[in-house]
Amino acid sequence: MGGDVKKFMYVNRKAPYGTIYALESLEVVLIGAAFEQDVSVVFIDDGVFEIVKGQDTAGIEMKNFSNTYKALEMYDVEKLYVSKDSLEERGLTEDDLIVDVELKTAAELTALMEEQDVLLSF
Amino acid sequence: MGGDVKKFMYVNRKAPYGTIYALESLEVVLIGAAFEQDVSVVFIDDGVFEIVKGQDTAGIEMKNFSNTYKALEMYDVEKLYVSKDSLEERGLTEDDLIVDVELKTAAELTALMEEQDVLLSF
Amino acid sequence: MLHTVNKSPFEKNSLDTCLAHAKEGSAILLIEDGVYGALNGSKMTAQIQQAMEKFTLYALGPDLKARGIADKVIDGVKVIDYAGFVDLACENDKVQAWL
Amino acid sequence: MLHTVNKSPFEKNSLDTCLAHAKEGSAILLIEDGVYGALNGSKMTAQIQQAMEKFTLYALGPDLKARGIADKVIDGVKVIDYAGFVDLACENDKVQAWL
Amino acid sequence: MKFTIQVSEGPYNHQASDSAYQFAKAALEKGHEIYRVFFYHDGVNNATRLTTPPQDDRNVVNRWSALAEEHNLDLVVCVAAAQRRGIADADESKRNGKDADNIAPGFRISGLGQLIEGGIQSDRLVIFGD
Amino acid sequence: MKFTIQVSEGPYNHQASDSAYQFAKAALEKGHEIYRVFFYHDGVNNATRLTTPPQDDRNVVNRWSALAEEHNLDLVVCVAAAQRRGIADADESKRNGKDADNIAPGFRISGLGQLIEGGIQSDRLVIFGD
Repeated sequence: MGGDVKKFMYVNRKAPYGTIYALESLEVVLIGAAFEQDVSVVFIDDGVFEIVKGQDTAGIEMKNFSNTYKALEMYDVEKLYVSKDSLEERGLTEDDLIVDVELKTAAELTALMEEQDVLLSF
Repeated sequence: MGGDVKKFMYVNRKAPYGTIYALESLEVVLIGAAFEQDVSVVFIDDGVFEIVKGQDTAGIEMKNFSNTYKALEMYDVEKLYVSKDSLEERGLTEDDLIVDVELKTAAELTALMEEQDVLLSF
Repeated sequence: MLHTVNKSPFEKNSLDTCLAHAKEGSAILLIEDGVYGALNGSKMTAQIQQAMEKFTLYALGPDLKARGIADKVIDGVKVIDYAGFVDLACENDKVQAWL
Repeated sequence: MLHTVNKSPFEKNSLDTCLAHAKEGSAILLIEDGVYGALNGSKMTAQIQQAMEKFTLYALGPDLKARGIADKVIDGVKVIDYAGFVDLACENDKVQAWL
Repeated sequence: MKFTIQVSEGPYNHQASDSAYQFAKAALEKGHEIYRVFFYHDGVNNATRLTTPPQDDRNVVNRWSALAEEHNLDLVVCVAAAQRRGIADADESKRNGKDADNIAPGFRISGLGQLIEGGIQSDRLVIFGD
Repeated sequence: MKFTIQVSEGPYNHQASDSAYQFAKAALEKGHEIYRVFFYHDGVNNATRLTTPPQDDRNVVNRWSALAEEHNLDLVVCVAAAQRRGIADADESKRNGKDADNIAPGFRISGLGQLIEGGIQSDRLVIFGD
């Protein structure tokens, strides 16, 4: 288990607003940041939609939480990974995203996941 | 709207046990039967798994409701349709099913749905 | 008949099954995560464009805007608001929800 | 690492994404509606059989039985009970749930 | 035109209840009638008065109660689905030997027949679910 | 071995809570330790004592309470998720100005930190959801 610091990875695979998983995942990441573990967040499948620019929720009267991803840096959550395949399949590029991320191939994501101690799925 | 009797169709697209929709759909069909409407039930996609023979839920400690489909006839719910495509994609045949059904092509299901007054989705 | 689809076509088979069972000429309305089906330039786009030869495709504007994709919609998809959704439900003789 | 998949591959993309991201040699356990992935003779079977060259496939027996497909499982899929699930979770260094 | 609306998912976890609410509001603004809103499956969880959502978010339950009050809506919670999930009014609570109830103002608990009746009496049934 | 189990869906609507329960029971029977069961998202709805499921079906809530009693399990309900969905104990009810609470025996309401701590302190985190 490797001493006091564990590697936590948050795996986000769901689109925002249709379900609450994206928002409640972000809430765990924010609380978890206080525990000084080695944290990374990955966006796969429809999870990449969570960090698309220009979200405006006024018309559905739900809380727009997309700007909170920009605040992750202040919480020292700096390892944000995006599945290159998932992004491309959706016709999106890094320019469409609200935060700086590292694009990763499936093989690279496999390696990253294998390094973790704890994987949280949303 | 065609007078006193309406055509109600229950559209079941979800597998049993993983979620409750199959069971709670069946509960509506049973209650609905008392209203003497023109009722039909259709199984599409994973909904065809609802009526697979030989279900035994002892190991998951959930209620096995599959025999209730056999009782539908007593409630005068006799129009049971199954998507031929959905059944074939799952490697199943009519012999695998717990009740007598009519297999329908997608085009036939389209025509049946168009005839309805009310469509309930599960 | 009006068909509604509220699931992302990247994640679930709801839109596929809707397209396979809707009658030619039907109105199909994408709502909630279903609006991702209206996204231009995705791996689904060609299939949607083909479907648009047979059906009229609508997408709910408030859901597109919430998801930041209102300016990325496939040409020809009609964007409507909740009032437009109500109008569609009235104009069509019934509504089928593909969940 | 142990991967669990609880969604029907006919309905959702969870198994696909799991197969794309699991490391060669990993254990993949199908539970709940995920056990439909172990169904023999379906349109998914060839893909699962191919995956079995790379991964060890398990399916939860109680979930197979509940769904009436315990005698329709692809050859080579290992059927286990909840105790076996616990053992797998112990033998592997971590568990990833593909929901 | 006369609508019955079915809500099949609980508040916050899915958008279904939000979409149903926006649809209902738009229909009422256009002068249509909402014959009934029927809460089924996890949708019954929209009917608890014990929610305390964050201040900066919408209050799904209160919004339904307010709309019902304003437009005299019939918000019906399926009794069988409610029993499974722990939604109870005073009568249900007493009948089932419980020491509390949690139903929100404007909602009433009744049978599945109310959904069928909604389908019969309305011009359109519109379903919001998962 | 020490497990933390996360339950992300409510009772009956999804099988997640059933699977988590069967897994927990099997782990305990094998002599493993359950460090914590954490209820998140709609999973908090497992913690209401107001459910009355049909007589011929399992009682998901009571089953968790009984397992907790028997094995001294720590069943933790996320406070933020619980507030959104209307799960409250006496303190939460008072703090939020409610007139009732609904928490079942054996469950306690606490923060998300309890999930992270579960991840840190346990050998394995096993998640059951939708």
